[in-house]
Amino acid sequence: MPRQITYRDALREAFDEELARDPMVVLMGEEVAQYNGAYKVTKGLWEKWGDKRIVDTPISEAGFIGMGIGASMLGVRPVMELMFWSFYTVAWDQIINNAGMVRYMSGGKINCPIVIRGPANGGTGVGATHSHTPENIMASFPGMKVVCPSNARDAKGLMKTAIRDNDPVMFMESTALYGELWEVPSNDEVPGGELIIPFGVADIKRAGTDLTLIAHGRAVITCLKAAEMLEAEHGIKAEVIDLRTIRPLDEDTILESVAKTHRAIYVEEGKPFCGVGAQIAYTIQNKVFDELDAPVQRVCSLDAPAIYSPPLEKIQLPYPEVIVAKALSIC
Amino acid sequence: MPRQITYRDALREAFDEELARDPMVVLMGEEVAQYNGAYKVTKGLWEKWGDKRIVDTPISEAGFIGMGIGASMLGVRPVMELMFWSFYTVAWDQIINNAGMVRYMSGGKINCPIVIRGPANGGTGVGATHSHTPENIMASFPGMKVVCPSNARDAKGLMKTAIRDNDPVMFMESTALYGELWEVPSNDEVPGGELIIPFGVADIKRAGTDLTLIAHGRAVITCLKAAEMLEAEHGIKAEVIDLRTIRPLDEDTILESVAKTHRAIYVEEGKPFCGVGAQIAYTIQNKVFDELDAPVQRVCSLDAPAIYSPPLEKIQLPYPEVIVAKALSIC
Amino acid sequence: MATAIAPSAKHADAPINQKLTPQDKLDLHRQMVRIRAFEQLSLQHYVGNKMAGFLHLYIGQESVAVGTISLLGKNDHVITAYRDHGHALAVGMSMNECMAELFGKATGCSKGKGGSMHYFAPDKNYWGGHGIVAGQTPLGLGLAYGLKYKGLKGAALCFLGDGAVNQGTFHESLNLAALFNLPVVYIIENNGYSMGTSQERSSAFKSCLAERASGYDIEWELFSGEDIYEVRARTQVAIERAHNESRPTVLEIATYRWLGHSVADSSHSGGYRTKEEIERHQAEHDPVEVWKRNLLAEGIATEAELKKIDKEAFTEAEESAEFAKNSPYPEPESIFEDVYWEVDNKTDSGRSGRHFFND
Amino acid sequence: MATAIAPSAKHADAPINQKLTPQDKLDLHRQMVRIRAFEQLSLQHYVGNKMAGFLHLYIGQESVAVGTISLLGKNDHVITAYRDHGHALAVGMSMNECMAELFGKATGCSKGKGGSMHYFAPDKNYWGGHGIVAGQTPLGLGLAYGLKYKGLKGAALCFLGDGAVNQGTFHESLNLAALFNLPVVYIIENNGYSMGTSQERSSAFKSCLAERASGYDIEWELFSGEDIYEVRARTQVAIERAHNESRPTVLEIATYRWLGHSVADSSHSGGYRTKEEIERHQAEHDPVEVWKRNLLAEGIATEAELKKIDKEAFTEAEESAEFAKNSPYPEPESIFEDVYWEVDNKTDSGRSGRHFFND
Ligand SMILES: Cc1ncc(C[n+]2csc(CCOP(=O)(O)OP(=O)(O)O)c2C)c(N)n1
Ligand SMILES: Cc1ncc(C[n+]2csc(CCOP(=O)(O)OP(=O)(O)O)c2C)c(N)n1
Ligand SMILES: [Mg+2]
Ligand SMILES: [Mg+2]
Repeated sequence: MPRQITYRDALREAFDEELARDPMVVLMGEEVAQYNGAYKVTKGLWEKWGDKRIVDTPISEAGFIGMGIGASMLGVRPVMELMFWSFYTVAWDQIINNAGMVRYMSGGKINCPIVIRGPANGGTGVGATHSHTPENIMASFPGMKVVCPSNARDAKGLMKTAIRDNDPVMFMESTALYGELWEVPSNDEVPGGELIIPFGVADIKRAGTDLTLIAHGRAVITCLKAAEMLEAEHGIKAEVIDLRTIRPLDEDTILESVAKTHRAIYVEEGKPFCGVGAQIAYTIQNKVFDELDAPVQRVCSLDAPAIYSPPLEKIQLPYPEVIVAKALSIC
Repeated sequence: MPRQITYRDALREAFDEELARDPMVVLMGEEVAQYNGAYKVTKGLWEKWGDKRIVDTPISEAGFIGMGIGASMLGVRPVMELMFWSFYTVAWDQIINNAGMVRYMSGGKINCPIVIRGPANGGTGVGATHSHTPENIMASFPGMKVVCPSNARDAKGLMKTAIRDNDPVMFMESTALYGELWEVPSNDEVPGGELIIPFGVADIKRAGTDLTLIAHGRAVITCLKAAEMLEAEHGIKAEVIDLRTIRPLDEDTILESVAKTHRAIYVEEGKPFCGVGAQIAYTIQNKVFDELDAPVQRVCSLDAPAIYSPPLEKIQLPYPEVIVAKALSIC
Repeated sequence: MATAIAPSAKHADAPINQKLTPQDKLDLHRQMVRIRAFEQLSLQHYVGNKMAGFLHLYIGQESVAVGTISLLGKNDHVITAYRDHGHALAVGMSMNECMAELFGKATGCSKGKGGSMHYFAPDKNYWGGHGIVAGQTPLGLGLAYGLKYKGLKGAALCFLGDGAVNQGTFHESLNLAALFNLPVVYIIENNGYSMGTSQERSSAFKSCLAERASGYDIEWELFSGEDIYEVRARTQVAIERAHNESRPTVLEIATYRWLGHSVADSSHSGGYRTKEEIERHQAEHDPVEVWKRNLLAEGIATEAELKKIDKEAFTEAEESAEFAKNSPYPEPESIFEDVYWEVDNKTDSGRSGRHFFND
Repeated sequence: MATAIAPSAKHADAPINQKLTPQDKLDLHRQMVRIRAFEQLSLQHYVGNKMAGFLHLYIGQESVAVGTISLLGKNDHVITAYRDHGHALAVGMSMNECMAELFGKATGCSKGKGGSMHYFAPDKNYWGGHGIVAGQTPLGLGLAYGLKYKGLKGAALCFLGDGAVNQGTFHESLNLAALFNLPVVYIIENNGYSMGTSQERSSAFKSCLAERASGYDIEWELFSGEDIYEVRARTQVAIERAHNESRPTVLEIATYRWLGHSVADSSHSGGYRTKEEIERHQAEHDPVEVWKRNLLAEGIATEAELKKIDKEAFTEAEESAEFAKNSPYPEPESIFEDVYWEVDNKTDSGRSGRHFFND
C-alpha cells in the first residue's frame, strides 16, 4: 500500500531535502526553530540542522523579510515563514517593492531567490485580520510567482521547485490541510529519485465533459466533493482543474477544458472583487467566447470581512452545495 | 464664459469648504502644511487654517495613518495625504486591518470616517516603486471605498462626499491631471449652493451605440480621445463611461450600455492580472451574456513593472491608438 | 520578567492609594478574581469545543490591567492587543457579553463577529482587542491625538507585549507621541516571552525594553506588576504627565503568564520555560495572592469574606457560560451587516451603487 | 545639521589617514569634484528636459560618500536611498552608465529601467539606489547577514537620511542587527532636512538621532562630515567593529545639501531654510574646499593642479552627456525583459505556463 503522509510532513520533507542539497538554503521566521513552528511544519529541523540553517526571528516581519531579501541578493536562499500569510500586511513594502521590483529596476542585474511561505486561509475562527487570502494581490504584480498547493504531494513537489526557483515565490499553504493525509511517493518510488513538480502546469484532478470547475488551494478539495455530488445526484460530469500555481498560469489546460465542456465555474476562498476567478473568467470569455454555452460563474467567500462566529464562518466560505447549485443554474 | 479651474485647485476648494463646514476635519501628511504639499494641492491652507487643522507629519506613513484612524474612532475626520499612493505599501496593515476591518470585528460599534488621498498613477518617470495603481487591491476588500476622479469637477464633488462619508475612503488622484483645467461651477451656480457628487454613480461622458468604453481616472480621458478617433476615422460611435467610484460600483449604467452596444472594452492604467477590468469583464459576461456580440476586451498598462525610460513608459500605458485598434478588432 | 526585578517596595501610602476606601480595595480584589474565574471557565468551554480560533489567557497578569485601569477617569481611554479579556472586564464589560463573544453568539460584545481577540466597548472607552502584534500602537496614539484635538484632559493607555516592541509601528508611534506632545501611556506588559521566545532571544536592549523610549526623549519606567499598590502608584505618575503636560510615557511592567501563549501552547512546546519557573511565579508572584495578603494584613477582609468573593465570581462566570450557551448565533444575513456604516444606516450614500459582489 | 556641530578636529594623523599616499589624497579630491561635475551636468540636462521624474542632487555632501567608501575592501558592500549618484561614482561606476541611465537609455546602468533613484552595480558591491524612504535599511542588514552566513569578513554600509530614521523598518533593522550580531554600519547622512521639514520638526531625539541606537545597545557616534579625514577616521572604527566583532554601528554624519530636495524644489518652497544658511554652508562648510585646503596646506597639489582636475572632471561629465545623448533608447520588447530571472534565462521553468498577461 502506497505511502501516506500529511501536508505538513510533505512540506517538512521538502525543506529537509533542500537543506541537505544546498547549503545556501536557510529557513527563517517566528518560532520556526526551537518551537518547531506555530503549526509544527518545521518540526525537528532545528534539532537536525541547528542555529545557522533554522533561524528564529523577532516579531518584525518587515525587518526579517527585508533582511532575507537583502541576503538573497548575495546568493543566500531564504525560505521565510509568515506564521500567517495575513501578516504580509506589515511587510508589504519589502515584499513588493524590493523582492518584486529590484530585478526590473536594476535592469536584470539582481534577482531574489526567496520563498515566502505560510498558511493563507480563513475558516479557523481567528477573525478578519488573520484570514487574509492574498493570492490575487500577489499574482497581480509581474515579477511575482504564486503557488497554492491543494494536497501533500503537490506541497512537497512545488516547495522543492519554489526553493530552486530564482525569482521570488509566494507559497500559500492552508492550516485546514496541514493535518490531512495524502499519498506521497517516497523518493525511491519516483523517477530521478526526487519529487519535483514544475510551476505553470495545472492538474486535471478529475475528467469530465459537462462542466469545468477551476480552483486553487483548498477550494480544489471542495470542487472534487461537488463534482461527486453532481455526478451521483444529477448525472453531471464535471472536470476539476487544480491550477497549482496562479502565476505562472497554465491557461491552455483551462481553455482546452472549457472548449470541451462549454461551461466553467471558478471556485476560490478569497473575496470576489478582483479575485483570481475574475481574471480567469475574463480570460475564458476573451479567448474561447464562442465555446461558451453559458456565462462563466464564480463561487467565492461571501463578500464581507471574515466573520468569527463558527457556524457563520463555515457558510461564508465555499462549500460543495453552493457549487452544485451554481452548476445546476448553468447546466 | 463658465469658470475653469485646475484639478489641483478643485481639490483645494473642496478641502477649504469642508474645513470651514466641520471643525473635526483635519488635513495631515508629509509636507502638506508649511511646504504647501509636494504637488501644491494644499497650497495656502496652512496659512489660512493654521497648525491645528493642517498638520505636517514625519515620514512615518504607518504611524501617522494609524494615528489618524485611531483619532477617527473618537470623531476626528482626518484627510490624510500619501505623497504618492505608492507609499501605502508601508502603511498597508494600518489601512486594511484597522480602518478596513475594525467596524466589522467590533460588530458595528466603531466606524472610521477617514479619507486617504494622493496621486496613484504612473507615467511620470519615477520608476516602479513610485508608480503603484492600487485601486484594484483597495476595492477588493469589503469595507473599503475607492474613488478615482477623472476631472476637476468630479475631483471637487467627490472629495466633498468623501470627507462627509462615514466609511474609510481611498481617494486616488493623478499627478498628470493636477495642472489640467476643467469647467467647475462656482457654488452660486449650483443648486444647494455646493458641488456634491454622490458615490456609486457613473458618468456617461459620451453617448454611443456601437461600443462601450469603460474606465476610471485618467484612462477616461484616453477613452474620450479614442472615441473621437473611432468616430472621425471609422464611423464607430463609442459610448464612454467614467466609473468615478470603483467601490461602490454603478453596475447598472455599465450593463445598460452594453445591452445597447453589445461590445465593451475596459481601459485602465493598472496592471492586467486581477485588475478592475477583470472584475468588470466578469460581471458583464455574467449578467448580460446574451447581449454580447464579442468578448469583453481590456486595455491595461503593459504587464511589467513601471519602466523609467520616458519613451517606453509612454507606450507602457494605454493610449488612444491602442484602444482604437482593440475596438476595430471587435467592431 | 518578574524574576529580574527586586521584590516590589511598599507603595501603599502613595497619595493615590491612600485615597482608596476599604470598599475600593475589595473591589480591586473582586475584579482580579472575576477575570481569573472568567478565563478558567472560558478555558473549560474552549476545551469542550464551544469556541474556535485562539484563546489567549491573561491569568497571572490580572494586577496590571486592574491596577492601571482603576486609575482612569471619564476622558481616559484603553486599547490593547489580543490578550484582551482582563482589560475588558476591568473597564466594566460584562462577563455575559464577553463569554457570548467567545461562543460566537449574537449577544457577544462584537455580535460574535470578532471573537476572543476582538473585544470592544467604545461606551466604556475601550477600543479593543487587536490581533496584529503592535497594530494597536498607532491607534492608541490616535486616541491621544483625538483627546488633544478635542481639548479634553485625558490619557490613552495603550498596552502591548514584550514581543510587540520589535514592530516598527511602535517606534513610529513613539516618535510621533514625543514630537506632537500627545497624552499616551504605552504599557509594555513584559511577561518574559513572546510565544515560545524569551525576551533575550527577541529583543536587543540596554537595561530594559522601556529604555528605548529615551532615544525619543520620552520618560520611561520599569517596575514589577505583582502588587496593585505599586502598579497604581507608578502608573499614576504617567497619567498625570499625560493630563497635565500632555506628554507620553513608556512603562514596562514585569509580569508573568501562567498558561500557554494560547491554549494551543498548553504544553509550552519546545520547553521554552521550565515547570519550576512557572510554579515559582505561581507560588511567589501571584498578584491575587499578593493583594489578598495586603487585604488581610490591613484587616480589610477575612479569609471567609474573600472566599465568598471567589465563589461569587465563579458563579457569575458559570452563569455567563449558561447565557452564552443559550444565546442564538447571528443570522446568516448579519454577515453583510457592520461592513459599511452608510449601508447599515440606510443613508442615500449606502443605497447608491453596489457595495457587495457576491455574484 | 552641520551648524549644530563644533568644527571638526584634525584627524589627519589617524592611522587610517596616515596610510594615504599623496596620490590617494588627490584621488579623493578627484572623486568629489567628479561627483559635483556629474551632477551639475545632469542638472543642466534635466532642465533641458532630457530626463523625467526626480533628480535628487548630492552636491554639498560629497565628502560623506567619498570618505566612507574610500575605506572599503573587497567584501564590503554599499546600499543607499534615492540620492544615490555620489555613492555610485564613489564605488567606481562610470559617468557614462550613470548619465545614460538618467537619459533613460539602453546603455544606462539599469538599462534605462530604473532612472535617477535606481542605480545598481553588484559587481562593485553596490546594491542601489532605493526610492522608498528607509526601504533599503532591512536590505542593508541582509547584506550583512549574507556576509556572515558565507563566513566572509566584511561590512555592509547602509546610508539613510535624517528623515528616514522615523520609518519603522529602520528600528526593526536595528534590533535585528544587534540581536544577530551583524556587521552593518548605518550611516545617517544628516543634512538637516527631509524635503521641506527640518530635523526638529520631524524627529524627537535626546542629543541626536544616532542616540536612538543605544536603546538597542548599539554603538553610535555623531560627527561632522565636512572633512574627509574625520569621516575616514571615525568611520574606520565602525568598519573594524563590523570586521572584527561582527557588531553593528550607527553613525550620524552632519552634512548639508546645497540644492533643493529635488530639482522640483529648487526654490526651497515655503522658505523652509534661508538663503543665508545655504550661503554660509557653501562658504564655510564646502567639503571640496575643506579638502582642497588640506591638500594645499600639505603641499600635495598646487591651485593649478587642482584646477586641472576640476577641468578634467567637467570634461568627463560633458562627454558622458554626449554618450547618453547618442545612446539608443531601449527597444519596446525590452519592457518584458528583467522581470523574471527564469524567463530571461530561458529555463524550463521560464517557459512553463504564462508569465505575462497583456491580453
Ligand atoms: C504582525 C504579527 N506577527 C505575528 C503574530 C503572531 N503572534 C501573535 S501573539 C505573538 C507573540 C506576542 O508576544 P508578546 O508581544 O510578548 O505578547 P504576549 O502574547 O506575551 O501577551 C505572535 C508572534 C501576529 N499576531 N501579528
Ligand atoms: C515611504 C516614503 N515616504 C515618502 C517618500 C517621499 N520622500 C522622498 S525623499 C523624502 C525626504 C527624505 O529626507 P531624508 O531622509 O532626510 O533624506 P534626504 O532627502 O535629505 O537625503 C520624502 C518624504 C518616499 N519616497 N517614501
Ligand atoms: Mg510577552
Ligand atoms: Mg535629509
